[in-house]
Amino acid sequence: MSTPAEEQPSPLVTVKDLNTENPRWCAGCGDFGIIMGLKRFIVERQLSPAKTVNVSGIGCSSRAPFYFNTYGVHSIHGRPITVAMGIALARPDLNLFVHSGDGDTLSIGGNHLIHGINKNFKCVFLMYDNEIYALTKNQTSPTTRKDHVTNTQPQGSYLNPLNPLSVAIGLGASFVASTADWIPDHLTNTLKTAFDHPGFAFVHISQRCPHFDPNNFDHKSSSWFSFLKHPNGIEPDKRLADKTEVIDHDPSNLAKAFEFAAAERRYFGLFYQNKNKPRYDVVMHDLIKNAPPKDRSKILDGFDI
Amino acid sequence: MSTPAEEQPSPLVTVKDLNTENPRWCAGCGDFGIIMGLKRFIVERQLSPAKTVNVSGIGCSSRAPFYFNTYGVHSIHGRPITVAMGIALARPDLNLFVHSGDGDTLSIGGNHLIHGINKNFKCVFLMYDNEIYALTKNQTSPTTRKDHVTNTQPQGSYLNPLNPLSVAIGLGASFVASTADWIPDHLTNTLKTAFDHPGFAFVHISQRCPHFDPNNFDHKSSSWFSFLKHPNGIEPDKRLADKTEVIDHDPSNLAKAFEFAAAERRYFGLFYQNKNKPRYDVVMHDLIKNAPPKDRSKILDGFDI
Amino acid sequence: MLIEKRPVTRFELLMDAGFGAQKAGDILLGAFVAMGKFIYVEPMIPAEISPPARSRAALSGVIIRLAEFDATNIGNDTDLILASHEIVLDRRLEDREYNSKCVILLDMGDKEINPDSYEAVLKKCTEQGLTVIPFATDEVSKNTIKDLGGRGQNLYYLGMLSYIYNMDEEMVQAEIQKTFGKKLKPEVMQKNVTLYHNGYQLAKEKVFFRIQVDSKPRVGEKILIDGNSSLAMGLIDAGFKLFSGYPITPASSIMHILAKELPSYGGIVHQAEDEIAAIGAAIGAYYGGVPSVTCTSGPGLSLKQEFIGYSQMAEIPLVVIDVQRGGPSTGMPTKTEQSDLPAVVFGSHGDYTKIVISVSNVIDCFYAPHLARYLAEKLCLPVFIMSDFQTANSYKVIAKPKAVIMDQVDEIPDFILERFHIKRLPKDIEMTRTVQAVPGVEGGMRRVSGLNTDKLGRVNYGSVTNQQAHEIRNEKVHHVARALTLPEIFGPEEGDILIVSWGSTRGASEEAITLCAKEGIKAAGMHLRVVYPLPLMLKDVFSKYKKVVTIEVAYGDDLKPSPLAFFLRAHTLVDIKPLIAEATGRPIRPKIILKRVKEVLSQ
Amino acid sequence: MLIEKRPVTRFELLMDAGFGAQKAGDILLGAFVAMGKFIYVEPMIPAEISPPARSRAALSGVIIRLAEFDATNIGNDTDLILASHEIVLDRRLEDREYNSKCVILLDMGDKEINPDSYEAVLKKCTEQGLTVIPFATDEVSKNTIKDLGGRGQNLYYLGMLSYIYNMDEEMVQAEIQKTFGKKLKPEVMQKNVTLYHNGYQLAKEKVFFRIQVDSKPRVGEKILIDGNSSLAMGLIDAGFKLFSGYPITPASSIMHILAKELPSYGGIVHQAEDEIAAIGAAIGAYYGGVPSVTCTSGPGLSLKQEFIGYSQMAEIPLVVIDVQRGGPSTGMPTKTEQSDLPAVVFGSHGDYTKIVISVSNVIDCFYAPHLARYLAEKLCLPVFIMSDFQTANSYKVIAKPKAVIMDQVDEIPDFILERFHIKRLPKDIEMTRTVQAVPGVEGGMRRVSGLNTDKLGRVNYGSVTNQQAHEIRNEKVHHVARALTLPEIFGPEEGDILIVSWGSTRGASEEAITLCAKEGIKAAGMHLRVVYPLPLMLKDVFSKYKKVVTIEVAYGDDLKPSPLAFFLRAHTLVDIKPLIAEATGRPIRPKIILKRVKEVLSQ
Ligand SMILES: Cc1ncc(C[n+]2csc(CCOP(=O)(O)OP(=O)(O)O)c2C)c(N)n1
Ligand SMILES: Cc1ncc(C[n+]2csc(CCOP(=O)(O)OP(=O)(O)O)c2C)c(N)n1
Ligand code: SF4
Ligand code: SF4
Ligand SMILES: [Mg+2]
Ligand SMILES: [Mg+2]
Repeated sequence: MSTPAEEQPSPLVTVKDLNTENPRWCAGCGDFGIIMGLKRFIVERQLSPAKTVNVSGIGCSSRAPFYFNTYGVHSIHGRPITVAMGIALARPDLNLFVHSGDGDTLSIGGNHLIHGINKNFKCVFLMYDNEIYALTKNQTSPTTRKDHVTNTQPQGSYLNPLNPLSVAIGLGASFVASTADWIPDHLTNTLKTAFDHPGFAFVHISQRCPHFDPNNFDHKSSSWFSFLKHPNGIEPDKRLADKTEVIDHDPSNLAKAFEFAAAERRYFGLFYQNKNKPRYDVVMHDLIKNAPPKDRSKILDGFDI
Repeated sequence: MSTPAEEQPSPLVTVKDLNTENPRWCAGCGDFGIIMGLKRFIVERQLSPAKTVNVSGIGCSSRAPFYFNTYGVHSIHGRPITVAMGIALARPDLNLFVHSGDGDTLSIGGNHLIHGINKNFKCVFLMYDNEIYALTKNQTSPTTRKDHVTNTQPQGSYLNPLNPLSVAIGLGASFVASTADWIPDHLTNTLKTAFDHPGFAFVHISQRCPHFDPNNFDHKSSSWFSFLKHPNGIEPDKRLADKTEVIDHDPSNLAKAFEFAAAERRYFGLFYQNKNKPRYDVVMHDLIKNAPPKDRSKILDGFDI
Repeated sequence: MLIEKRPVTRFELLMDAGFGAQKAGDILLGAFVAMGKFIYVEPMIPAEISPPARSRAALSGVIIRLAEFDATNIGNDTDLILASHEIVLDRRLEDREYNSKCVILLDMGDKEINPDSYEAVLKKCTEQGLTVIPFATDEVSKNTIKDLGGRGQNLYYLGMLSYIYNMDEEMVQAEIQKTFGKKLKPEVMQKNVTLYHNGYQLAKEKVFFRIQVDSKPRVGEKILIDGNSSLAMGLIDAGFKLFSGYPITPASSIMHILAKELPSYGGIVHQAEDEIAAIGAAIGAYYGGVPSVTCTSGPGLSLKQEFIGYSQMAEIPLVVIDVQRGGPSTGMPTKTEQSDLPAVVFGSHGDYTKIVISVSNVIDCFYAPHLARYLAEKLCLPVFIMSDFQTANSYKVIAKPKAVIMDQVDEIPDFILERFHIKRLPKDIEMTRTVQAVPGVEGGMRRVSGLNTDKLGRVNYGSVTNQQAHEIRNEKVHHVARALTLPEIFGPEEGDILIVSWGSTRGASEEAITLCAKEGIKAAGMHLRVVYPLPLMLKDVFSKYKKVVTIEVAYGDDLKPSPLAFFLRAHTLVDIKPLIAEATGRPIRPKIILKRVKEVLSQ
Repeated sequence: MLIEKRPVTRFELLMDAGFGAQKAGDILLGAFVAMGKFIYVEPMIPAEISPPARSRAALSGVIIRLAEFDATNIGNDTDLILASHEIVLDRRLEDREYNSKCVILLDMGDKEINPDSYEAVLKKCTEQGLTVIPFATDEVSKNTIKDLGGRGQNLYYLGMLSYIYNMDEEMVQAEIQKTFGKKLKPEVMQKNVTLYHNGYQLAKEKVFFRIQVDSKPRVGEKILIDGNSSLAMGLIDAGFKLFSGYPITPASSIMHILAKELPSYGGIVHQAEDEIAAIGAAIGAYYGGVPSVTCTSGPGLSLKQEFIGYSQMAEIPLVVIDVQRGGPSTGMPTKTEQSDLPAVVFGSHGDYTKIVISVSNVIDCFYAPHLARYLAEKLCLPVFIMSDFQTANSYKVIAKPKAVIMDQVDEIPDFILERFHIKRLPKDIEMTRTVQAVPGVEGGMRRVSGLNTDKLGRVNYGSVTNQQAHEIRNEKVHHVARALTLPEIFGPEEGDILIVSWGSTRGASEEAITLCAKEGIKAAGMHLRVVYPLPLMLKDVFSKYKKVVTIEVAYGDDLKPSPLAFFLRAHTLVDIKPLIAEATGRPIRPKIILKRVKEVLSQ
């Protein structure tokens, strides 16, 4: 097992450097926009690809790590947060992005979301929310809108969907933002703010799945959503800034954040941020710093009789 | 596999009828108070023991079903909600109580809590919160208070605990109440209100574990908590009503409920209730009612060529 | 003009995903069936929804085996391939399932922009001695396809194939009508029909041979069905009232069918939040007395293991379906394999009991649920039904199986028991706990647990009680072992070699035995339907053959026997090695079995 | 006065949970060790925290085996039992581990209120021919105990035992001081010492015999350690830097120890939200290049299966510890068993690769982590360390093992490889993917997956690639099979019977072989430390014995071989049956092995 060599100054990173193969997504899939947004951010910030790890679960969206020429772990369904947790503890020097679909995050992976949020370890968590199980061919996910017909709920999805934003806030998330695959500037800005957040940055991304649900997300109109705006928040998307409602919201206001999150209307922007929530990864490394070092050659001395 | 006989009129049920063996709990354990509270309710309401099922996971608290002379499923760690879900779908005629510790509910069982709450199937969910893993001998649970020393976090528990009440509200629970093992009237009244709720009734119960954490929950004083009160809520405990702060709170007010839940101070009472949230169990049975009945003898006719 | 008549012919249509290859196949087979033919169809499905066109990953298609007799498997080698471009062709050639005389119709439409790539693939074909007939869609049709937003090429290919297979144009057009019927606007429909016709004409010009397919009247009431549909309908017929699952390929379609059908039969399909929740709900429902089933594939099987052990400890009946796919881990979700057997038999921790049934064809699929429910309720333990990608997705025409309409398990008809080579179980079977009532029964109140308990259901950690409970549980499985009769045997009762199979390899084995017989080889086949426990007479039967081998779509090598071989070795102490043990994602072919038999016998 | 001197003696102190039986045992053994004795101690732990006093479930106690030689197991039958009341005694008698000459000291304190119950148990004792010495705590001491809030009875019993075992009062008092030292207020301490003294006096009056225990000086640097502590410290010594677990009995104490120790050695203990999260984090950390381990018992093992298969598919090294307990399902959490072997070898779906090491004593526990890490990193697959309740919780005095301070796996010393009977692996081992760098390495960027991939790590569903990847993965395991040398053998190299063991039964087997030799029986033992894969020479070795059998704390019967027997049968085709295969929750005893050997040889 080789350990990392000393960091070498790498040449300037371009989007092209970050590309690998042609993604195996349908034409028009929102996933393209999301990975492009992240690539743009990596290039903008000149993150070292060798020090970047993309972790994912299983799903159309979870193929994302294959399409970044960085390190990557395409793990198992619903469990990317657990793997990311281990990486965060083992290698605090790395840039950590977690990619997960709505099924991956909120159905099978719900428990790890709870504890990733609570442990608040440093990573950017991208929830690709196409409101459907796509890779397994069109089943109801926890975020599928009521009455939408799917293969498992052919009479129209039976329940009101879970709201990922109010769930995250209820769980005590330190960073909750929302954006969409088709507003590239806002997406990249959101990732930027998320990356700078000291802790678990929950980024919800509305994602189009033209293959199974072409009518979801009217990306040509912006009447159905508003941007949340604040000096400590995320700028409304430039292209849409004048056409779209913009609302002032202070992301330190938890109660207000919960209200926006729980509302019927969609908001894009920064709902909530608390930079002071303790970080488990930091706590664990502090424990090491504060523990009296012991001599490995005397390891069994404590059992002497 | 024998199927249930026609319901027969049973004689009056007493607490004694409900007893089985001597519980294998430590003297002074709060679990005694909780099962007594539930037995009192069963007797008060004269629920048929043969039509009552207690379901649990694993933990000291999860032994509860053994101590009720009703039907019971002592299942596996973290999964009682899944079993209860099946019972609710299969047998809507039964009275369903789910017993689960803080580790069982919020650590390993977190995902099922999310979906139990979202599916909103009818049951009373009792979360026995002793803020510790007791049965496995004193490890930090998601609700263990920060800095409390345990076997797994011997330097004092590292993080702020998860708050079960704001988590439940964030998840969109239709019923969220809180009580404690040592206020029997309030406990029984809470269970009564919960039982009458049409959906998943999340009842959080502060529970003493004198064996591992004798100093938690100062049950002799009531200065550290308040009762929430409302005509549609739960009466403050009679014994403590005058000694304890009582606050008016309308359980239909979600924003306020979230504020009380997220506060530092503890509140006992009904935080939130919404009787109109759709119930998955009802939806599923309606599907059957509304489906055109088909002839079993022609089952393969759809494949004719 | 060459008109060939072959007793068995197999052909393939290969296209990019999302362009309707399987749809074209369905129309074609509808027509063949109308002509009284036997067919066996295997779809090829990519593991992604629409991988980029012209990539190897995009291969999507259909293999159709056409036969004069009731074909039990997808057969040997392909005689004809129609490929929409060189990359899907190249990808498929990798599997080496073509006949030396195989004819390839290759659409050259993309050649202009990819001359080198075409060149390379054509060279490969020549090297392999394959006949390539290059063709190009005519310009008019190309424009029509453009008009249709890129759709319709499949109808064109369909036209070509129906010329080659000498089919009646009218009849195929009727099938097209039947398939698209109300879904398409009349003008779109017309365009599709024109494309079909143009394809037919093109083939007429380009292809130098036709294959003679006689038409004869169909006999009896027939259905066309795939394994998963058959299993789904079998579950309803067997009286299951709750299906609890979580989507996963290739198990999902069972849930899709039942989601539509089950409410009409008074049942519920529960899509749980994950596989653990799915099995938990099935257990809860069965504890409530309602016949319940959970269904999954590899990764989900692993997640269910804790609850599987629980159900047998708590003595709650349970049926678990595992539709196997390529493993390990995420593996190859849309490929076939038979490697889950060890995990099904041994996957939950500790010494736990279970029964394992396998299905080898669509009829097994229909009746396995009845047996599974019978055993689960009689023994109060988990019963597995093991299928695999191949059985689940392949479809064929069969005489319509008889509905049983089972309500109580004791109603299970003898013909089902016989099909699975098992006798009825003794009436009373001892349980670890005396009382076994269902909620609602007055006086039957009981608590179940995964902890060891005494006969009265009280938690107990005594050495004697624990050992006794183990004995009682294991004795349940032994009841089944003793009830198992001689498994199905093809061929002679003694001979040079016995080929043991289970699951989807049955058809290939049976056909291979016929091939062997034709060549005078004394080979027999034994097909196991109940794979755990194993019947008690196996060692005796094996002793009648000089060699005993297995065929498995699972990995095995000299140091590690493949799963079935491993189990049979421990059970019989006979030196059983796999004849074929390969995890290629592809079904085993009769002719390869024949070849390996010859090799092994000449050693 | 009868003074007995016995080479081996075993005694038990039985009390209600929560009253300090194990603490008393610890003090006693401290004193024995100071006297230069060898001891082997097994605590008895209820599965609940404090079940009601005077219930069978409340039994909590300690078994101490005292020997002049280095005892390798808890031995045969108990010679003396001191029980605080009749119910714990009765519960324990159920296990039938007493000697026919066993003396029982029974506290009659509760008799007055439970005369019938006492009567019944005493009658049982008489029927079994056991000598009962009834006694009652003197009134003064009773009052002292009342003053101490019910505590202190254990010190009283300690006094009795130290009289019987002829120990120096002063010395024992020094041990009491050492144990409670600063924790108790001086006056409380004084009361405890008085209780001790009073117990000593009572025994002097009541007990008609003493057992002569000579004192001799201790030789060398010694430690007293249990299996879980040893494993924990071994993990640190082997260089593990991340421990990721979820509490479960009997694995938890490894996490407890490391939570205290690991930060001082630069490592982290991560308590995850569940077992799946625990293994996921270990995999993530090892992908990051940090040696990581996850640890669990039965139910947790089942939950980890999906990720276990993933780690070998993604070729991420991983070490998994399974401390077995009574199964299946929740089973008997505080009892010993060896039934997880099948689930460890076969539990994840599909054909997956793994290596399985077992530990038989505290020294194995200390060095197994080094071997596990070596194999995991060389082969990039999961390596299991299997322990069990008995090995985990029993403790003994041993010469202090040498610290290795392993940083890189190639530093693994030969003596560890030899201990586990394995040779060093070849330097280069083929992986399914060419690049295997750790994040941070420029130019080594790679994506890992549970999907099948080609050598460059690209997702691939081709038949050839998939089969090749299977071959490469399996070849890793075959490297180990070929590296395994002849396992440890006790006794003659050929003979009438060979007893094969693994894990915690080693000590009993070794001792049984000595017993057999004394009686002139040609019996030998073979102990397996690496249990998967199996070494290649086994069949040859087995052929040198007329019979080959196994001993296993696991269920087996005529129709179902116990796990090890099952694996050995498939591997060697030798008709191996278990000599002992019982899931009683109790360790196997040397003398029972001897008895069974005689029976089997006389058949
Ligand atoms: C344990 C397990 N269960 C089920 C599956 C099948 N599966 C693969 S992806 C997926 C859900 C995909 O939905 P989502 O996470 O929303 O991702 P999307 O495809 O929509 O991007 C499922 C159920 C699996 N791979 N593993
Ligand atoms: C899958 C699994 N993991 C771990 C355990 C061990 N275990 C038993 S109870 C328990 C936690 C108990 O804590 P809690 O749920 O709070 O219940 P309490 O004992 O405090 O009432 C754990 C971790 C188990 N039985 N099964
Ligand atoms: S199915 Fe939907 S989510 Fe998946 S690749 Fe296609 S468009 Fe994207
Ligand atoms: S350990 Fe705590 S929770 Fe468990 S029985 Fe004792 S007091 Fe109750
Ligand atoms: Mg999705
Ligand atoms: Mg608890």
